[in-house]
Amino acid sequence: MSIWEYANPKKFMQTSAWVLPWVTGLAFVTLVLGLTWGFFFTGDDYRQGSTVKIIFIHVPAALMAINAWLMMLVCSLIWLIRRHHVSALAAKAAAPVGVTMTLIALFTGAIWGQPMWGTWWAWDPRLTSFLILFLFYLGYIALWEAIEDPDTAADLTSVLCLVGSVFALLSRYAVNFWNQGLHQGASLSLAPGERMAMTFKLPLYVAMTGFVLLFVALVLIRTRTEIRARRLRALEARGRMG
Amino acid sequence: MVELGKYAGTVLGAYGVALGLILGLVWLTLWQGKRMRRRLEATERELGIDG
Amino acid sequence: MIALLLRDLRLATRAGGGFGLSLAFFLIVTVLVPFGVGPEGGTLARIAPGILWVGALLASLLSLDRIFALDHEDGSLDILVTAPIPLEGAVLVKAAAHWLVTGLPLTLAAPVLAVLLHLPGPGFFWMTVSLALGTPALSVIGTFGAALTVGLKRGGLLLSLLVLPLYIPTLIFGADCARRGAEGLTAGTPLLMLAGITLGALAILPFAAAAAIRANLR
Amino acid sequence: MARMLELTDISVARGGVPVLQGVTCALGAGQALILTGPNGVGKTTLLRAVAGLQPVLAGQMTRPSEGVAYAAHADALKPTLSVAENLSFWAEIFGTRDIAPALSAMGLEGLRHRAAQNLSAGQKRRLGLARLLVTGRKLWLLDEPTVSLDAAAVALFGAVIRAHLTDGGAALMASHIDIGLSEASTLDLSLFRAAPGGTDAFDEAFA
Repeated sequence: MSIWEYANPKKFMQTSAWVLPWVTGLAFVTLVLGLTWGFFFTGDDYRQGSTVKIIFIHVPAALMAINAWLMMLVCSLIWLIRRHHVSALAAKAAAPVGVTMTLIALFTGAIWGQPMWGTWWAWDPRLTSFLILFLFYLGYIALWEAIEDPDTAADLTSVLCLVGSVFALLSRYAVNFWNQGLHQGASLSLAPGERMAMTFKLPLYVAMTGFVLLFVALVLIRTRTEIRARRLRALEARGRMG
Repeated sequence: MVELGKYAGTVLGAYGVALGLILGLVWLTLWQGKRMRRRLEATERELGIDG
Repeated sequence: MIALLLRDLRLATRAGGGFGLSLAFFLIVTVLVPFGVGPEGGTLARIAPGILWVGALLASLLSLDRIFALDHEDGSLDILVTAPIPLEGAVLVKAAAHWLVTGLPLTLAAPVLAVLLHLPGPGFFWMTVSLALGTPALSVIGTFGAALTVGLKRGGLLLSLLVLPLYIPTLIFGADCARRGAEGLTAGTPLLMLAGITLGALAILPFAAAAAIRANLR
Repeated sequence: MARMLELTDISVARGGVPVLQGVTCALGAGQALILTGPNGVGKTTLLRAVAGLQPVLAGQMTRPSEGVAYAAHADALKPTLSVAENLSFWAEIFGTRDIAPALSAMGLEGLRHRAAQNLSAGQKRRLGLARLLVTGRKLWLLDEPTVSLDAAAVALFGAVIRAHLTDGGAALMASHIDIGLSEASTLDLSLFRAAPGGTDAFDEAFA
């Protein structure tokens, strides 16, 4: 594997140029459709009243937060093994989107649980593991910013992503164990499709698709920006040497 | 308008925060993209290279 | 490889080597807590395992950026990388040196300081056992963090941001094991999990740290 | 004459930007080569590439495996350790047992127990060279070996290098000042400066 093999950024820029409008358009449509459907046209849950409507934001954001990290993990592996620069830049581009999704999941989860738990923040195992995921995201982004040489930064952040994933999984399990010890937190079953009426499931799936498309659109835009930044850096370096 | 009952504040709060964060992210992404494209084109003109 | 361990231990114990640093920090943190929480024995006893564990964790975090930074500045790291010894082994030795200088003294000091926090009787044994099993993980994870940030200008702050999330599983199981021991419950499961994490970390992280060092020196 | 080191058409990059291109040279046993050129031309980068600390962008490099000893600006000495402790540590790492010959070659027996921090610049440099001797490796890579040394120390340095060469070793040195080693051949790296247009393959795809 020659170290300077590269996925062709030019080809990526061309293909992403014509894909982007479609993805953003579709993302907008599905998001609006899913959220309005869920917000306006579904009844209330007999037990939680209208707070169940938060599910249409909380669950997709939570899933996206985890999937974003998994996408970064895959991109890091591709960078470490195949040295595709575009995948390293895609991982860097996905991090801010992932951290925002984690924040959304945290806020909406806390707000949703407030009426039931009586406090704005309960150390519920699920919410806490998103808090931990948030810390991992912070470390990842901070490491990218701390290193000038892009290739060294890509190497280090990829290694951090691999190790971080193992420990995030461990934390997820440890938090379950830890919370049983403290108090029997009301485990709000957020898993979609569980004894939920069809009227809730459909808009939820639409909202989820909307979030996935939003994620893809944002990552595409941000990756293109990262590639342009890399190109700018190369041109400036050439200018300095000329 | 849909009837939100006594949890109206909670639901609207959650949606508000979520949409706020999403719009912030979208705006930041677009703004950074435009700024980078402008800086790149300026440098390209300077070095006389076609994009 | 042993030479590297002996040299690092000698360096740490020499003047300015920072041997007592983590221990002193651990003592100060443990002494400060009652001032913050109040001297009432009941509350102190309940939170004693947690306080001691968090104190030990922060104490070992303190001396992490010295692991590679000194060798990087005087050029030894470049030569170690090109030396005939495996870099992964050298990293493991560095972690062991860090543990001997900080982890071990903390484990031995913890029971003494536990007295200040009214730790219940059975807790002393479990506190020591959980620290003895947990601190090696703190050292090797910390060494990985130090490898990631070697050569960076303001690496110290970044190091804690990178390493603290990685410490969470060890902290949860370690403190839980100590707390259950203190309350007389069976502390078997958290102990096993703690030992598992430590062994896993000792097995995987030296390779990740070595890769990080090679990337940093490039 | 054993071919100690052979570089054919080597190019190296610093911070992702190529600095040198098409460097070709060879070094046999008993020979010394000095890389010259203004600061920033890429002398240190090339040395680090030969030492294996850095990948090579393109070209072939044949060098004795486990045969390279690298010495950068810093002498890799621990100030709080004594001369003997420093040397025996590096001897242990590189597998040679006895440090006495290196000490005597560098005239450091008298300073055996003095802490490295109390040595003069010249003595520190001699300890650095003693470390090279202790590695028992044939090919020495020296980065600016004679900087901040007085005339006597430079002369001693020359004598050590000559002894190493007659002993069948080889030395590749980078220096922007004269080292006073008449028999060493020189190579001006500014001839191999990477063309400004030549960004590395990755950025090439960008630019």
